[in-house]
Amino acid sequence: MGKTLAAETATRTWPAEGWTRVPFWVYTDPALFDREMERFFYGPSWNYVALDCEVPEPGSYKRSWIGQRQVLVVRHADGDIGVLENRCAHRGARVCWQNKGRVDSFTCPYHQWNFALDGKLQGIPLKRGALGKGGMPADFDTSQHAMKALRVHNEGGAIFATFDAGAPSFADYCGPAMHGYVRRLFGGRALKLLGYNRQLIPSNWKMYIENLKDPYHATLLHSFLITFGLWRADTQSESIPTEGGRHGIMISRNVGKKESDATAEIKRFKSKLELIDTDSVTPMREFDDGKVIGLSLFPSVVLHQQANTLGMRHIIPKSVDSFELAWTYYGYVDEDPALTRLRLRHTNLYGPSGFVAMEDGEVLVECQQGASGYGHRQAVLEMGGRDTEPQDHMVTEVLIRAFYKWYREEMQL
Amino acid sequence: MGKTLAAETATRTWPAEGWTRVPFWVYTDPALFDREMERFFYGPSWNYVALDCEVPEPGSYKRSWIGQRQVLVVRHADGDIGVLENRCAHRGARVCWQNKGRVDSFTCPYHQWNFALDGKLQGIPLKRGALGKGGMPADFDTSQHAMKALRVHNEGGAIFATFDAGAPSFADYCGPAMHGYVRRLFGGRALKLLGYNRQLIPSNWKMYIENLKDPYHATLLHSFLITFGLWRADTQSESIPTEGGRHGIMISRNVGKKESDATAEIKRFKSKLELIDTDSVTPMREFDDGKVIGLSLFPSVVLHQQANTLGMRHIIPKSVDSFELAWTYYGYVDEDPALTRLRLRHTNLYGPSGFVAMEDGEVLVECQQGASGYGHRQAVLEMGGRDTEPQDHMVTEVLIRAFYKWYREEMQL
Amino acid sequence: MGKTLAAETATRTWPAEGWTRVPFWVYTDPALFDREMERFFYGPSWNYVALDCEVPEPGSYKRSWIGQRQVLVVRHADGDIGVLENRCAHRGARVCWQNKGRVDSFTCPYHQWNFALDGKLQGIPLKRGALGKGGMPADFDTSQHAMKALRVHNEGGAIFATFDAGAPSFADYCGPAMHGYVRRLFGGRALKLLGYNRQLIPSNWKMYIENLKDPYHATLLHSFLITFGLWRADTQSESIPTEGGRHGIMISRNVGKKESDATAEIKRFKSKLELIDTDSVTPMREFDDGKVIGLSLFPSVVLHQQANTLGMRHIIPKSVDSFELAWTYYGYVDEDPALTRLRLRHTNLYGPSGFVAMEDGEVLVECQQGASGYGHRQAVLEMGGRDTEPQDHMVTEVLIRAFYKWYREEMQL
Amino acid sequence: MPDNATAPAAVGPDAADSAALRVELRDLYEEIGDLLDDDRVEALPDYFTDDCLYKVISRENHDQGLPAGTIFCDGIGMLRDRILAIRETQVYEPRSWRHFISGVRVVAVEGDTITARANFLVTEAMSDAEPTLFMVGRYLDRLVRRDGRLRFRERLAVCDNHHVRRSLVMPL
Amino acid sequence: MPDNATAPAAVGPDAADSAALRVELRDLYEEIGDLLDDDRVEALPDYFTDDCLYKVISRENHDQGLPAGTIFCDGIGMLRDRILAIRETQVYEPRSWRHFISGVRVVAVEGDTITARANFLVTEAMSDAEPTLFMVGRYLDRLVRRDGRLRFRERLAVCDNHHVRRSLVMPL
Amino acid sequence: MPDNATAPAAVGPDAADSAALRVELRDLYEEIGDLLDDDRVEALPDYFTDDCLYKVISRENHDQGLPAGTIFCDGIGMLRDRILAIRETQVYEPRSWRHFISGVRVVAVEGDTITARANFLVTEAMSDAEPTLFMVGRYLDRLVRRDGRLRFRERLAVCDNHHVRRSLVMPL
Ligand code: FES
Ligand code: FES
Ligand code: FES
Ligand SMILES: [Fe+3]
Ligand SMILES: [Fe+3]
Ligand SMILES: [Fe+3]
Repeated sequence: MGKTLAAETATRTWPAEGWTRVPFWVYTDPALFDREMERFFYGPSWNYVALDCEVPEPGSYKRSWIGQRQVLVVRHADGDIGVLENRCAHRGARVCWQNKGRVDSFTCPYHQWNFALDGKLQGIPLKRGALGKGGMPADFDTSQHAMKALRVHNEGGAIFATFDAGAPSFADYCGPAMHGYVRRLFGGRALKLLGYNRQLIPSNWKMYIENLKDPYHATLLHSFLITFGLWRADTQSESIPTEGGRHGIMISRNVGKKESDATAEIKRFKSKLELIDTDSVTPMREFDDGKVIGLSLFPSVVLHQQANTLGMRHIIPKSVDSFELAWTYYGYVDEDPALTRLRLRHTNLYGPSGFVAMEDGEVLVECQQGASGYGHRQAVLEMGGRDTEPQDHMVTEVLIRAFYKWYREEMQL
Repeated sequence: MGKTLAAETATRTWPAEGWTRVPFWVYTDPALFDREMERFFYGPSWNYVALDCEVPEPGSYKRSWIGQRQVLVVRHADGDIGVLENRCAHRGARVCWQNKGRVDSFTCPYHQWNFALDGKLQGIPLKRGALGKGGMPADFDTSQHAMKALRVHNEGGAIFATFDAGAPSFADYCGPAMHGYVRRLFGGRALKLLGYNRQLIPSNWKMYIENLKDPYHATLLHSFLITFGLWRADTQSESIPTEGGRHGIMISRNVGKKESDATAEIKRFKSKLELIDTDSVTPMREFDDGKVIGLSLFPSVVLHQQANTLGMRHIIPKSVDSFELAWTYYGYVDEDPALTRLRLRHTNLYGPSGFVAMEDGEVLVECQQGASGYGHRQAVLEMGGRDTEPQDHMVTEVLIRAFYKWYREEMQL
Repeated sequence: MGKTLAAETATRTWPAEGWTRVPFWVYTDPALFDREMERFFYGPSWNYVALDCEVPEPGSYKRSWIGQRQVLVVRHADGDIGVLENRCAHRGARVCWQNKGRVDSFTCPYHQWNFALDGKLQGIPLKRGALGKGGMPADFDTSQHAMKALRVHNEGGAIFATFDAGAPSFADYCGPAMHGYVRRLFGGRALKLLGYNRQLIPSNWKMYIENLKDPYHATLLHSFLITFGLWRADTQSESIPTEGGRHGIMISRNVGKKESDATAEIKRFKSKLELIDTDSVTPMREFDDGKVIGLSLFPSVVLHQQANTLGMRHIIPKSVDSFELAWTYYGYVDEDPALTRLRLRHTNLYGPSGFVAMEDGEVLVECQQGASGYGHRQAVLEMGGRDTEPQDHMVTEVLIRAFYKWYREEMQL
Repeated sequence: MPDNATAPAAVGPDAADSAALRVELRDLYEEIGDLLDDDRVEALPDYFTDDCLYKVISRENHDQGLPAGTIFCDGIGMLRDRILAIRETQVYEPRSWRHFISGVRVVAVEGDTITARANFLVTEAMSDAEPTLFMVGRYLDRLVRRDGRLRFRERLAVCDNHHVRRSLVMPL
Repeated sequence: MPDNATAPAAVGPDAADSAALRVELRDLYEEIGDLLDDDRVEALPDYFTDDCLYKVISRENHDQGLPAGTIFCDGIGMLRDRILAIRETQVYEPRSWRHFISGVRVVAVEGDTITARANFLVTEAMSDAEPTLFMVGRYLDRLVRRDGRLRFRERLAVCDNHHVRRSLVMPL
Repeated sequence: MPDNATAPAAVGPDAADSAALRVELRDLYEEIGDLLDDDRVEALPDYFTDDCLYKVISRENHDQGLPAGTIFCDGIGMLRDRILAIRETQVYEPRSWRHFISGVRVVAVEGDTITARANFLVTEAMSDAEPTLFMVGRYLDRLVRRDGRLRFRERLAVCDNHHVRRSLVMPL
């Protein structure tokens, strides 16, 4: 537990060096966390909530999260997808108690108020009382008591929502570069759901944001990636902060196992390591540009395409020092079954047992533990220089610098 | 965890509609919870602590709770019952480490200071030192160092206590209507203890207060009650707020299984459901008025008489988002054993597995979860109109409205 | 959880009686706890961290704690011992993930920055980039990015550290009386590690400080000690507060089983109790002065010598209502194996199952529970009078009075 | 206080505690745990005699000799009614349970009645949360052989839990 | 929904569930738990057939029929590769696990294939913390006899856990 | 590091691990768990030889070869004295324990000495709280047969717990 706000605000001064430093109290202050929820998750941001293939039929729903608020993603009768606050307009009970299902309408268990799929209040039992007594006032206006609906954007099957009526369009929120890469994955092909993985990681959610803006660590930490050439410093790469640092794009290529000058500096490259089942690290070529990609679409999702696995990594902050990371793996309905088979095999890279992701989970926890008690210390972000411009390589922390430049402005720190 | 007080007090404005709305931050703000403990549980309220049959002999004691403070309920040598803070006058250790027992006096385990059953300090080991050295100052006045005793009221075997010397009499605190109904159950017949049930419900304690001021939900949610006619909208009923809304009285009748106009609107009425053992839902007539009753005696207890079960539901807040609900089932010493047998069978309605109470526990948790992250939203209380006057039916939320009218004044919100 | 600071600071007034009273909010206020960490553990105090025999060889390290900060105790190549913050100078990950080990240098797992045993940054992978791109700025000064080292003092094998450059010397911090008794145990003989015990005690850490400044309880509570004459009121004893109350020294003698005038007042003396294996309570004479001793060296350690067991009790606060108590048992390399055997057997007095220490753990928890909800009450400290001068007996609370006199000044309460 | 009235004397390596019976009981206990974990609670009453007493009861009530239980089924009708009520009337959030049984012991064999006991540990997982340690305690049982199968005449699930977290939806 | 496709009919006191087979399976399950607890995961593949399917999978994926797993080994090569990868490439904080197995049951014997299941509860203790209730669930297995020993053709460790706390380092 | 010095070679389907002995040991382990759960700790020493070593020891001490334990009884006298001390001298809040034992294994049989091990999970419930996962670990044992009964010459209860929450009142 961090200190109380009252005790700490006095000492909340960002280091003089600016965005090349990050004070560790950004990971430990509960009051700051609350402000992040308000400004980012509940403010003018577009939050990832689901893939449309998870709610295939009219009436199909799925519970999801935006920050600490639970929402319902629902397929309407017309095929469109809506997002509702999962709470009753009467006395606030969660209306929907299952993670997924299909219904004709929603009935709240407490007093059985009934809501249409779009949230409209359409039934109140005993509205006119019983035995001629009681019931709702004659002037009770049901149209004012719907379940609250959010603004929704469906980008080729990836569903986003915002609580803020004043948020810009999804395209503007992404900006052209990010939007283009999102559409590269969600370009209109029907999606096929392959499954989920979920982790509860006891670290601040921003450490995960940083991890996915840090191509430098990947070429050093992830022995499995490095050894089998799935991500390596000596590969054509790009590190592109966008929208003033809010989002980040990492690009590289799968190049296979080989030694080079760089591997001499990368201790965790294991030249002797040989697999029995080499399919696991031998992707089938899928995208013409030959790229593998990690997109950090602030604040709630990372989209990855690595080897043949495609995934949405939904970031669900739980408290200042923990977040849920929900992985959704998908493919395309019209794809070669052999590709689907490889996608499944390549999921071994990710999730709580993934050859890559497990290490990320482990280091994030160690970073949070390192922050605990040491809020007065600072991280140093000077790899790849001190500026915040896009770079055409991965030996850099530019994405993180750009992010904290933007974060300070938004958070007024 | 809610926000810190400093972060939230600025936004603590009750909705303009007044008592027909409840802002959800009343269930999630830890600072408000602390204020509730001070003003209600530790202030000029009478708190339920035990039944006298739980401490049958001189020296019998039982540990109980008032809010977050543990107390000891003790039978004195003269048969009267006292209530003490369960903490040593020396350095504050809990004096009594068992839930129940019988003693001649209390000895604190730490330094063995000894206290009479009424809390008086009567022994300090090595008070005069050892080998002529040490010990207490000669002027140490043991009469100033008793275990603290509370004011106690014994209403026909139901024991209440208050920390506040300025609290009104128990009768005045109840007011005539509530007092009358309490005496209907505790009219002087000797009590027989049948047992306990205890639940830890992860919701704000006031949600339970509301649940027991909400006859409307009972006729809709509780399929078992409705189907077997133990509580139904189409039955002669009353909903009576008392003492400005502080307490609440719900009255209805057991009418047995039958269909009616109302059951058509009550989806959870199950006309086809038949039990094998019908004793379970066939009460023996016990009270001449034919009523079944739920009394919400603020802040710490609900008294129920339903079918043939009699129970005290002790509300013990643990934190802003959890409370213990301790059920004590009782009968009368002089009653027909066949009635006792039915009481035991009818306890299946209550407790964590009760056909009625289990559903209440479930919806309360869903309400608390619905409040989480959504403190800025509001509940709507317009069933049965918008006023706070007694009503002669159950299709109403008048008891809750009256309660929040009173609560706002007491809490200065 | 206590109240927030904002809610409570208004009521933080020490009782008028002064140091003969302790208000219970000192054990329950999280903001006060934070202040204690800053002023004591991270301020100008010397904190116990390890024994040198735990890190026997160059490169041997051990993780330890000062308050809520984890540190590394490391043996350098020259045999000296250093203490480092266990966090990476780059982005703050814990560098060392094992409790103990031996290394040539430290490599942080995240990006494999490499640090010398004294913390100096000596390697940054891809410092000059890859394929001619990226890497650290040319002017990046590695000498400014070492793992932070603490000031260290090695007192005959007992290792102490401080975060504060302005702290006095260890000798001055102890003062002559305490320093003398520390040197009585750590006088230069090589130490032999016998093992650890660790408890998590759900009470405020100061309750343990008090417990070890409270010889009065020991002669009343600890039946095993009393009965077998290991600690008794009717024995030549001393209770010496030092350095204005910061530290405390308790001295007594092992006198064996016998009855006396005092045992009549000590109910927990069990004259009939006989052991089968009397070695367990029959110490071999070891120190010429015949004393057994408990040293409370504020804030982080109690040193004990009782029967033939020698131990360091490391106090590691975890939150306002819990602390870890880490016991390290040791002997001397050159001692008689028969003495070592007795040391091991006498460890049954201590740790979470110890015949003495188990009772202390139990009463401490009961004191914390007694404080919960009762922060407005006060402990009374008048045994042995009301002053704070050294006393030549154990029927006294003088050490605790002196401590709170000093504490109030330091904490400005 | 040792559990089961006849326990202290009969416990220990004793002729009554035949290895075969213990094996049979272990299988029986695990079979019941399995059907409860597998959402087939309808099969539970088949393991009871018509005049059975089935209670889930706290150690608090049990040790004080108080008769009320958390689940109180006095006869097979009440047990079947309870299952019907769970299925047909109750509203609750979906969750999973797992039973872990250890230490099955024959306490006594007297006439046709076998007195037995075992420890249970039941985990509960809500559909969106991790499993938790839910209910822990001891079965105190009396069984008789009917139609070649062992059936419970009395089963007390005595729970160490001072309180139940949220709700106890299913029999233990 | 009951687990294992063939389960409901075959469960209960049934000829298929021979006592000897159940004993053999219990020993096998505990042997595997023991080798995992004892840091000898290299021995695990020896209990599988070459064409095995080994998955750790959440109840969420399993109940929805979604193929992805937390650990997904389609063939013994992938299982051996995983163990190699854990040993040679992975960075993780040291910890200890303990397996508790209960309710081993034979669900069906069809031809040479034995369908079986059991509950597992695995605790995890970091080197500087208390053990926690880590993973709880049910093994759903298909075994065949090869060279006189039972081997898994399919082992699904279906976890009640909605999420994994931190990381699942080792197979279950 | 695998536990028990002689373990790695002897583990696995081995003649030493006779089915009958394993059954006997399981019964013995559960019998001891039962007597501890049932507040009959006085019976514990009867399962030990006169020259026994009984220790409850953390994995931390055990793995580093450090001799100190949490409970250290070097000979049956110390074991009996400890029980006497618990009963006659110790002040502690009342609580209940339940033992869950899994994975009982014979590691080796050499001469008259049986080396065995098993996992334990012990829950603790204070009289006013829910049960908690208290101590988890592994018994590492050496037994000999005396007067026809197996007795422990050495029992180490090696706990995964880095620390004990509050107090360990009773032997494990
Ligand atoms: S809270 Fe939903 S209907 Fe009342
Ligand atoms: S605290 Fe009770 S006697 Fe000292
Ligand atoms: S955090 Fe240690 S090397 Fe980057
Ligand atoms: Fe990574
Ligand atoms: Fe209800
Ligand atoms: Fe003590």
